[in-house]
Amino acid sequence: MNGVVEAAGVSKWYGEVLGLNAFTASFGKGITGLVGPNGAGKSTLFKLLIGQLRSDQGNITLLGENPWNNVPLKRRLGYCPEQNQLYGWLTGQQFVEVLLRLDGMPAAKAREEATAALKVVGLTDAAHRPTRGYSRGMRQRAKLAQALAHHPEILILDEPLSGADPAGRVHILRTISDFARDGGHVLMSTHVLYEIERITNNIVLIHNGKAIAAGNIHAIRALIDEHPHAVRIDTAKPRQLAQALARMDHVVSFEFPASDTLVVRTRQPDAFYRELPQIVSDTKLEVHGLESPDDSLDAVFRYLVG
Amino acid sequence: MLVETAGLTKVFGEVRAVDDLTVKIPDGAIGLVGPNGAGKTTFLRLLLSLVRPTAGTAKVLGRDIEDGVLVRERIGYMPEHDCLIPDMTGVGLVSYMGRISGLGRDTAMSRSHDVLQFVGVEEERYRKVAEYSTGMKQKVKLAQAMVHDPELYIFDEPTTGLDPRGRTEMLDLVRTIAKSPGRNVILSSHLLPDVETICKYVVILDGGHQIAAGELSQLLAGATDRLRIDVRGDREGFARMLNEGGFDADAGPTGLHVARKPGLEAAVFETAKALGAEVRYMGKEIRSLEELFLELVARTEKRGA
Amino acid sequence: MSITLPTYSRLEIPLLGRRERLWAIIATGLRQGVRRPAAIAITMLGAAFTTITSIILLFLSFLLPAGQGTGLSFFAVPASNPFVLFFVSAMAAVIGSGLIADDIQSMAFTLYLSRPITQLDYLLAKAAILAPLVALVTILPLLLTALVAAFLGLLSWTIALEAMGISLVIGGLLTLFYTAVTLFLSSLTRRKGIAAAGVFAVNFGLTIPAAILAESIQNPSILYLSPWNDYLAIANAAFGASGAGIDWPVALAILLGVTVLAALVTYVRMKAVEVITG
Amino acid sequence: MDWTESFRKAWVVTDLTSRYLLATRRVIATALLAAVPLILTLSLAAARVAIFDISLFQILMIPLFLQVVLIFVTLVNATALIREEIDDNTLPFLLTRPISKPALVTYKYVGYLIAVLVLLVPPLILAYGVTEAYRGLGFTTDLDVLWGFLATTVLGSAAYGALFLFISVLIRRPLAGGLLIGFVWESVVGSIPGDVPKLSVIHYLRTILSHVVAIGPLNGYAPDLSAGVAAGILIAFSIAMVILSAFVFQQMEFRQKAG
Repeated sequence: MNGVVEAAGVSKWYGEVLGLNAFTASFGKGITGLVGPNGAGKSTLFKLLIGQLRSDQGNITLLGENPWNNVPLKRRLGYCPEQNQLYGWLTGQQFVEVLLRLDGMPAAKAREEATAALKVVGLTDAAHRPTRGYSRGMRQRAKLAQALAHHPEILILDEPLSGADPAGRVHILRTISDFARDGGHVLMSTHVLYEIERITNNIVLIHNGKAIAAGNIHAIRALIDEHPHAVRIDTAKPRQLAQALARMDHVVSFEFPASDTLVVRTRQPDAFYRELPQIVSDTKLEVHGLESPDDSLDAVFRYLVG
Repeated sequence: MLVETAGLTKVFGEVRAVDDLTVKIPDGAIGLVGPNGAGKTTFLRLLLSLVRPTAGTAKVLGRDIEDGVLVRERIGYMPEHDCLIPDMTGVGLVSYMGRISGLGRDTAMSRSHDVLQFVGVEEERYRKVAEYSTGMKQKVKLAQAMVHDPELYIFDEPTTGLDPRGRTEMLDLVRTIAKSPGRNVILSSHLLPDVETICKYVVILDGGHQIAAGELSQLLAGATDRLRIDVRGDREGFARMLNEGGFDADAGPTGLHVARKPGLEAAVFETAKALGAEVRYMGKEIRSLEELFLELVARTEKRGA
Repeated sequence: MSITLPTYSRLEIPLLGRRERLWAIIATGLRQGVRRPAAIAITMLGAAFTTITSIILLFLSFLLPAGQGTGLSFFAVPASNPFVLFFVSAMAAVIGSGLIADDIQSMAFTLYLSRPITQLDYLLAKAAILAPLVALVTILPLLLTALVAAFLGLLSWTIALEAMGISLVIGGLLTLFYTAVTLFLSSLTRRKGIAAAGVFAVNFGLTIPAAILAESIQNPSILYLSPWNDYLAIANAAFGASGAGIDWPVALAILLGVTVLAALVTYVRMKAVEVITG
Repeated sequence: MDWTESFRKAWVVTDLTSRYLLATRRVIATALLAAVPLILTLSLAAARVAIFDISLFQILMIPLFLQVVLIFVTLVNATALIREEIDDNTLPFLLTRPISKPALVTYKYVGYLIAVLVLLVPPLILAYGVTEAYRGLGFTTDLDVLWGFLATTVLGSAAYGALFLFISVLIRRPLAGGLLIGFVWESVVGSIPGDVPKLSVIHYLRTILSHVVAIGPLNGYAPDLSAGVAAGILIAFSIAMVILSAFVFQQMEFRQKAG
């Protein structure tokens, strides 16, 4: 039981509509990004993990426990739903405070912890305004505040970045990384792929209710062998460089899109990057630009799901 | 001139959502960006004359916003939030909206099928909107904005909530519209890479004021004299060796930043070979709209706070 | 599924005027409103039930020897058919309560606002959706009864036509009242259920207690509180039948006053709905 | 789970619910409706109605208060407990807290009871006071009438509230269902001869009133049933409905909206 989340053959149907289909995965240490197209089953997985849905088949555990109607487990998790409706009549401070007192916390301590949580997410100045008037970005922060105020072991965040402006996203991402740095686990779904790459390389790719890939982005990228790794090199002498690089057996093909550009495709990117400095300095070929356009989550997503 | 405003102001209670805004926005694809609560949505509502300005005037496509009906005849608005009538079919809803914009019953029906085909809603158009996926709903929202072929499209966060594939499809559609002659687009979005790929001209709002505006290319002509390097391995050692080699290098959160000097590139690979480190990226310090945005917003926050 | 991007086609025809745009809302609203099974049932049942009971009343009053007046005043009886009150409330609750509330709940209101129409157009169109349906119960039965009476020779054509004229006026008044009140309640909340409950409260909450009260304290002036009793007073007066204890000018003033007030408040509230935040 | 903690949670949910029902804009409508008895008695007094006395008070209050005001106020408030939170998507915030679903339903029901009684009882007492004062009688002359109405209000709120709570947990459109049961079933069943009335709440309320009030329109309404037994039945019914609601809520799954 190493993973924070253990799922074995989990299926969930809403009538004929697919929720999850024999979903099997073990993940959750540190920050895990859950990515997949709309309707792939992300929200269904979250609802199973927080015990608001019951799996039709297979079993799923969070922190080693069965989440369905499991009251003590709720103390160890913080959930941030995707939709944006809050208790409009409560102010930000009251909203977090009331939910904290539902953890059994005395009023004074709850007020203190709520104020602290709101400070962490940067909502202090709007704390005393009713949430009815909050913008989408402020609602995201209020939801995050109520999720982490009781210092849970794991944060389950459904699209925490959607609707937040760039400054807001930076702030939310920093809050999440700090939480993980202090030993907490974070499971977050998102569509803003280039944002999540900033704080984690650990992803689970879900599609049609199945986990089709789980682990480090770059490791997964390397495994996609029918799309060998592309590396774009800006150099004055692309052809000579190609000859030099051809020595490596894992190099599959070369392309010369422009007179000063070489695109190399390799099956083993790590080996390629390890040997490249050696070759460039020995051949004294002038290389003034190096980029790997498809070593990203976006590319992984496109190749596996696109 | 697409939009001209003079001292445009809108106050809700004590919140000055739009504060004495005087802008001149040219035709074409315009990006409208700004932090939450910067006044973007209020500004768009003023242009659509859905709300009366507290002070100041504005002209959209040469028409004064006082006469709301005339202005709205030539605008297609795609709201940010969910706004479709759940128990109507896709084609029914789009043709209905076309008729309310002044199309005849048959013209609206034929246009409805045209635009739904254009946005890629195939046979789902005959199902009720309540059963649509988020992506499909966004496409129908776009279709209802296109049905009466307006001159100005106002898109409020068109790609929010879409998965990467949906986002690419939506951006392709918006780009095609922006490119078609005589059609203007105001794209308001938090996802700045989207704005970068589509818009030529950008207006940045904050606190109801315009803090920057101009051609995207000029705004982003950042420092080309610095190089960014992604090193996997001993980063500090790498920076130290470069500095010893007479280069000015510092290790920042987003990788090494080194001032450009002749022979730098060769030195980089020499150092990598010496330390057995890997060079994963080497290229000019790309200034994205996001970096510019965060800089500007931080500067106004310092001034404002 | 790749996107095949046909060239973006242009539309070179002039837009139609606001009258056609309004008509689009009315026509589509009627089709959408009546498409729901509950709405069809209520409308059909209401129109049929009230018409049949009126015609039965017609026969009863003519077959009995000394029936209530054989002339115009006979029509006061079908006009005060209690089923009209029940079915008008049911239709207003089932069809009318969602007219604006649903648009606020689904935020489709923003789409209407972003089209080249004014908020007044929107409200007039919504009223024009509910009014004809309510008229099926408040006006149609009376007209049909008059026609049947004339064809069967129970009444002279002149009286029948006069009765139809009066029916149009008083039926129209009742229709306007319920349309305005229902739209007002529908614009108050995004929860259609509560608007429907409000319609029931206005009708049954006022009519039944006012009747009990007036009868138990023998003071008819309480009846002014109940819109249904106001309508009855006007109908009886219009058809020359014996009044129900309250004089019709005051009743008319109350009904018209509430109708205009409801319409005005709805319009002002709708204008104020500037900020619909997502 | 020690007692202080569970008491603290009970207090928070009850307080949150009653404050929502009493402190937000929705209270304008319900308070106005609950004040109908007071408005009525005041206008009768102002109009100097000659025969306005405690017996007229009862003649009016039984159909108007017990069969219209009580049902509306309990229905609108009871459906807000669970169904509105489901429709507003705010339930996940409560469900991810360490509090069991049955406890949540029970504490919300208690909050509802407090709110409804705060809305209904004061205007009722004042209306009674106005009636007595208008007649120049002391407040305590017809205390039995007051006790009768207070008892039926409390038991009625409990029973109707529990019933409407159960309906709102069971079906998606509880207001429609509640209106049907509250108005059509309760009034129709009440007037059918034989044992049928025993299936309606109003029957037991009338029984209690007929026993508690010395002289009133309902005297001798249901001789075979004592007030105590009727009250017992209503209390048992309320508890049963709350337990049923808690059980159904416990099994309910909350899928997210489509898309």
